[in-house]
Amino acid sequence: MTEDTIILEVNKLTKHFPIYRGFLRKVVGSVQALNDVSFSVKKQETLGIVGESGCGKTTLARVMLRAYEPTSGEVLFNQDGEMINVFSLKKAELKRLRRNIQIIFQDPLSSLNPRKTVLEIIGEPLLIHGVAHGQELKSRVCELLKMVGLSVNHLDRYPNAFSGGQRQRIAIARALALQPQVVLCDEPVSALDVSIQAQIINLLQDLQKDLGLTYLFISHDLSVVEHISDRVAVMYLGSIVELAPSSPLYQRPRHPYTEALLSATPTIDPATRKKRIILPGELPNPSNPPPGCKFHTRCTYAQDVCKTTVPAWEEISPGHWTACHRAKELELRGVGELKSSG
Amino acid sequence: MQDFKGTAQRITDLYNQQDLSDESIAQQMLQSEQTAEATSQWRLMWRKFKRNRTAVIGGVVVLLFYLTALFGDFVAPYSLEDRMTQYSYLPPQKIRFIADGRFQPHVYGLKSGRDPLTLQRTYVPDPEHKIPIRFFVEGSPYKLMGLFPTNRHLFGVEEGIVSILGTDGQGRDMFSRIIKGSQISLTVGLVGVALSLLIGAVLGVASGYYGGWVDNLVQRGIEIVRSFPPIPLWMALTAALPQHWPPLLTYFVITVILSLIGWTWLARQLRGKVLAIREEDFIMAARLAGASDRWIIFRHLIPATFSHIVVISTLSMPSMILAESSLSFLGLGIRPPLTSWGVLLKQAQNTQVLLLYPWLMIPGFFVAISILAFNFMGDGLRDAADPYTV
Amino acid sequence: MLPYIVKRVLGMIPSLIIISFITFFVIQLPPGDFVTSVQSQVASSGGGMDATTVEALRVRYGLDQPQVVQYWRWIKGFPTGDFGYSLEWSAPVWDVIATRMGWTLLLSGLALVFMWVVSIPIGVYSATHQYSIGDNIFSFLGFLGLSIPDFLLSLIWLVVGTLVLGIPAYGLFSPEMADAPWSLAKFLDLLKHLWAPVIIMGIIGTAELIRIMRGSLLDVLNQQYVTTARAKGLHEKKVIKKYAVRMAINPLISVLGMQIPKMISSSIIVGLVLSIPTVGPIFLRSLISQDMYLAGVILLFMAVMLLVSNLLADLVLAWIDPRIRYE
Amino acid sequence: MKNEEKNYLLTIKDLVVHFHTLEGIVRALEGVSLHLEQGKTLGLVGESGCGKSVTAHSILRLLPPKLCKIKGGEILFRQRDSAEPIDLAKVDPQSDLIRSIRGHEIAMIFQEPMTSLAPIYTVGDQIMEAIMLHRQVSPEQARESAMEMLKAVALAENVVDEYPYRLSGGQRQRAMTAMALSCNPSLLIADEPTTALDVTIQAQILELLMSLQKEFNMAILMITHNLGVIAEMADEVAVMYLGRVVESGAIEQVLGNPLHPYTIGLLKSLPKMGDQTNRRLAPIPGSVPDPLAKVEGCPFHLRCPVYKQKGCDGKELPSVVEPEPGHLVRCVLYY
Repeated sequence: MTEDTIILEVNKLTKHFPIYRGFLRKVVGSVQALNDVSFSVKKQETLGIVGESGCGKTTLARVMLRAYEPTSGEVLFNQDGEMINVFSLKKAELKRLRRNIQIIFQDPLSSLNPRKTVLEIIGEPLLIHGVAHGQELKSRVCELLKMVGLSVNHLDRYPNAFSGGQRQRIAIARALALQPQVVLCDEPVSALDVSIQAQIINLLQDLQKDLGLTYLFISHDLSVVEHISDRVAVMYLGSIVELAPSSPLYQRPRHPYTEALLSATPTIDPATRKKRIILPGELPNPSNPPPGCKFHTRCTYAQDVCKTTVPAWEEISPGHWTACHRAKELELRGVGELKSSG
Repeated sequence: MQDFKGTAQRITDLYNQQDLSDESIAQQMLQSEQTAEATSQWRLMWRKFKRNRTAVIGGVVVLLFYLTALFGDFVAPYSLEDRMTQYSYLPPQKIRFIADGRFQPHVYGLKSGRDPLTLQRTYVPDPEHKIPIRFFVEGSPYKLMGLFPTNRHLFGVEEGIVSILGTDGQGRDMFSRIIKGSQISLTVGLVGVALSLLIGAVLGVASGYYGGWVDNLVQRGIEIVRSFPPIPLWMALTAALPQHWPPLLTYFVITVILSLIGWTWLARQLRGKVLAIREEDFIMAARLAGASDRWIIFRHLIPATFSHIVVISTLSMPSMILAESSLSFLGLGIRPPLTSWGVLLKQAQNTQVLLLYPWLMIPGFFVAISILAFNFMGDGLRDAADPYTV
Repeated sequence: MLPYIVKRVLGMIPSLIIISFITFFVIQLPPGDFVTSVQSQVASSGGGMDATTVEALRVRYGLDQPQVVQYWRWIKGFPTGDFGYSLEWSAPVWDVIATRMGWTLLLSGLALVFMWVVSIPIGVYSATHQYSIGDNIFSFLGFLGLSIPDFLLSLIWLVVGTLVLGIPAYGLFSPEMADAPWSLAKFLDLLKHLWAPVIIMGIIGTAELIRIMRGSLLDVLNQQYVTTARAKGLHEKKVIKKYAVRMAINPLISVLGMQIPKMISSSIIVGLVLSIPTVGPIFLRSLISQDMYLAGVILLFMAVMLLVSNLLADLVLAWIDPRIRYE
Repeated sequence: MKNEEKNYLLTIKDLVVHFHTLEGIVRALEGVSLHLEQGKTLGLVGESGCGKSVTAHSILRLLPPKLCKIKGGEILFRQRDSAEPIDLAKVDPQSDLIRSIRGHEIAMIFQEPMTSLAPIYTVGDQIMEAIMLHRQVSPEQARESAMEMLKAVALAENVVDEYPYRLSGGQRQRAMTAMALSCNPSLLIADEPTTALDVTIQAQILELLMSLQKEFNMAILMITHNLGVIAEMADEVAVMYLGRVVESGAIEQVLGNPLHPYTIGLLKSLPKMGDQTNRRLAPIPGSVPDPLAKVEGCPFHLRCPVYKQKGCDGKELPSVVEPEPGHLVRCVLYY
């Protein structure tokens, strides 16, 4: 279904936010939001990124779009067959790039300016890039509205006249206005009720099919990510700990954290109450992460080596990457097994 | 009871079959959802403001005050320097409306004499001598709004004196002077706020939007300015104005001094608002769509802060008016021959004079009413300014 | 807590230096100096001064020195309690202002107490009875209080007190008591004179505090932990007192730092109108006569008072709110 | 409604609650009926605005009295030492009676662990306060019990002297639970207790609640929008839509064999984890109507895929039927 050309490549991306203190704003430490994150996204696929709050997934999206400058690393984008580094672009080039990569935010309330009409909101990117104006702009916006399942009668309304789901549709229309190739979806359905969530997921899937979009889909909800993604990356404390096509990742995880996440996610199958793996403790402070494998403080399988040595990022089977010292020896349980053992 | 499982299966099938393509969803949504009418920010604000009755009253009073000030020469029966020495320290006259059984506003003529003990001049109204009040009478010439020369006044008398708020020691009509004084007192606030706004808005928005060292610098500056109590600092600064300066220059420099201190509050408030708005995702969305700083500031930030600027300016008017009148009251502000409410009040500073002629403090009530009106209006505006957070 | 205090106190030093610098600059702003103003006084009373006398005066007062030197001479005595010399009063500045400073602080302090004692109960009532008749009345009175300038209130009091009520509405003592030694009678006489200016000074602040208290309490009443306290089974009164009011009072303390300078400003005007020996009247006089050291010290004192009261407010906040204390 | 003789701990009958806002009347609850057995868990599930939280707050009478009026219905609660249940709907929300029940016999935990504890008092303070309010103990004993409770929720004993802001979200929810359980209530109302937490922490808290339920033999009213949480926790479940319960029954019945079109739609909207068929989701069309609008007939008919079949858009609310024992549904299709 997907072509195999790589459209987006992230190499050893690191972002540390300095912590300032005192009158002279001395740097006293840093929040290590992203550490050596590497992955690549193929054309027209959906790469899911899943993790708990504070794992750095939102920072990842924003650094990739160069909303913040990274501490180190690079993000390469395939622009007409040429891999260009997002961080070395000049202003004008960056503006051109922005037409190709767009974003959808979590909170449809905050992501739409309440003082602008739907026409102004969806038309804004077109105006910024001088693509269309006047009557042409209007007809472009109408097309976009139809595409996301809204009525063209809504053109002159303000965001406060819409429900959460409709607002998210407006946000999607804005993201698609410039006909991007890649859309970063930052928890696009987390703020919505279940029934609305399903509408938006279907919409995103249809749009992907029709327009040949590539998605980077960020969420904390494992079932949503599995549903929509071709491949899934699991993040913990600023690093990717496992990356694999979704089926093997959910059926046979190779990192203890993935196993624990799968186990902790409640499912609606009332026939089987599963045996949970309860992770002890909480997320360590990202400004002072533990040495060695960052997960060792909560890992039930941890050994001495985990406390001292950072595990290597290895391809454990074709397309299945993980960073765990014991990945080869552990028999971890996936979704199916978790259910039946209860 | 029929086969309930069959029914449930039928519903499930309907969900599955129904190819809920987006178009059909849109159709259904149009049927099932009531969407509110298109309402812009300003309409929402106005609707909310209207609901607050005291705020509307405050607004009307403010409007009235400014209109009166604008047409001051017309409304006032006498000019600023019309001295009627034979009527010095005349207490406020009572206006009577009915004469000889019909409506005819008039005042009584006055017989003056001297108190045998204190030797103060006294006035005795003479009920027999009715002086009718005429409207649109001719009086001292002036230029309406500084443009059209005329000598018509809203009301006046053809003989004697009409002085509804009394006169001062030189026989000048307090009412006329208060109205003329409002021109200064109310514009000091306006000019002062405008200047504060200019400084405060630029620095506040810059400080909030750019953050970092710009913010740091502005904040330190504000802290230093604010480490002085305002009134004493104003006093010290205005005391430094040379006595020989022309009054108009003094007036302008005083507004500058007032706004030099007033901007800090404005800047802080705006910075807070900008900081909050800057964090909204729609700003990030615009930036990631390729918008420049200029685009964001002019298309998003300023429109979003505009309503707050209106509110903050309204709410800082009272302190400007108060500061001017306090300073002039102390003799450090506006200097005669220019007249403001504070200048008029200066005569009341002398305890003995005040106790004998208490109506000299009436200008103070105008200060209070204008401040009250601004406060009411500003309060209503503040509640209405954020129509999106209920 | 102690490190926090030390840190804050040390942090004040640069501000103090900058403030003293600005004060000196502001005081120097008027064209001419004290000697010129003496000159013009002498001239207006028909006399004249020759150039050598003028020069001698300048040298005597150090007015011939460069500004930096004058600043240094002024500032260096401060740590030892030497605040310079009032040219107009021919006395050390400190002697001129000491008792007046005392009265100023007393009046301000009492006004502050008045504000808090009155505003907190009213604020609590208004918030817990939102939109009731009582709340509306208090809100209106609050607006009124906020809008009547202190000089107008003083004037009204002067007229009403003297002409209507027939009680002495000015000064601190009745004439016969002014020079009498301290006694119970004199103290009572003082109280009789004191309450009105205290209320006048406190009224704007009271109105402000009521509004702040009401708003803040309304905010807090919507907080989850208030519901938690109710769900525990606590009595509503206790919920309000222990959870709501206790939290809602924080913004009141933060404005405490702002209230004190306002009190001082107010004491200038009220002192002037009601003939009370606060620093106000001599501050005004020193400004007009360019008695620069006197004016400068008073201005500086007021600025320091502001700094100190902000510090105190912060300390109190840190003391009652653990979140600040441990930062 | 057959089992009315049964000794339910809590029975809610036809509860109607209206909110009087500036914009108009919000009909938050329009006849909610529930019952909960001693020691069991009832899950109350529905999308935002369906009235599940209002139901919970009504039981303890915590709704603002000026704004919210109980227009009708009963909330029958069986107190520990009395045979006859009392009707909490009729109790004065300021009375001593309701206060002796709050925190003592019915305790509650909330959604926002960050704000549900007062920031200026220590955790211990706030727990001890609850203990001393309902039990005749000295402060020392109360402190002892508080520390025991903290241990029971797997927090360190020294948390007793910590301020809430020093704890993480999960720890605060534990502390909150310790406080709620400190007087051994017979009913715990948990209002979205894990919504603000991450899944791994959510799993910890759910596990904790289940083990404490066994230990203390209390009933739990679990309010959540997360069907998964309900599936794991609850014995019984009631599905709410627009202020009415549309379907209720044992968890296996409702989730395994849903009857109401809304319940079916909800379940069809959820992606199922581990389901490799990659089916397309079948969402419920449209969205929840405006809270100020008055919907007549079946509340769901506006979004129902089978709607208008038997006049469910009429004036009358469909009545409740019981197709199988204990499984109640409010839909005309099952008449």
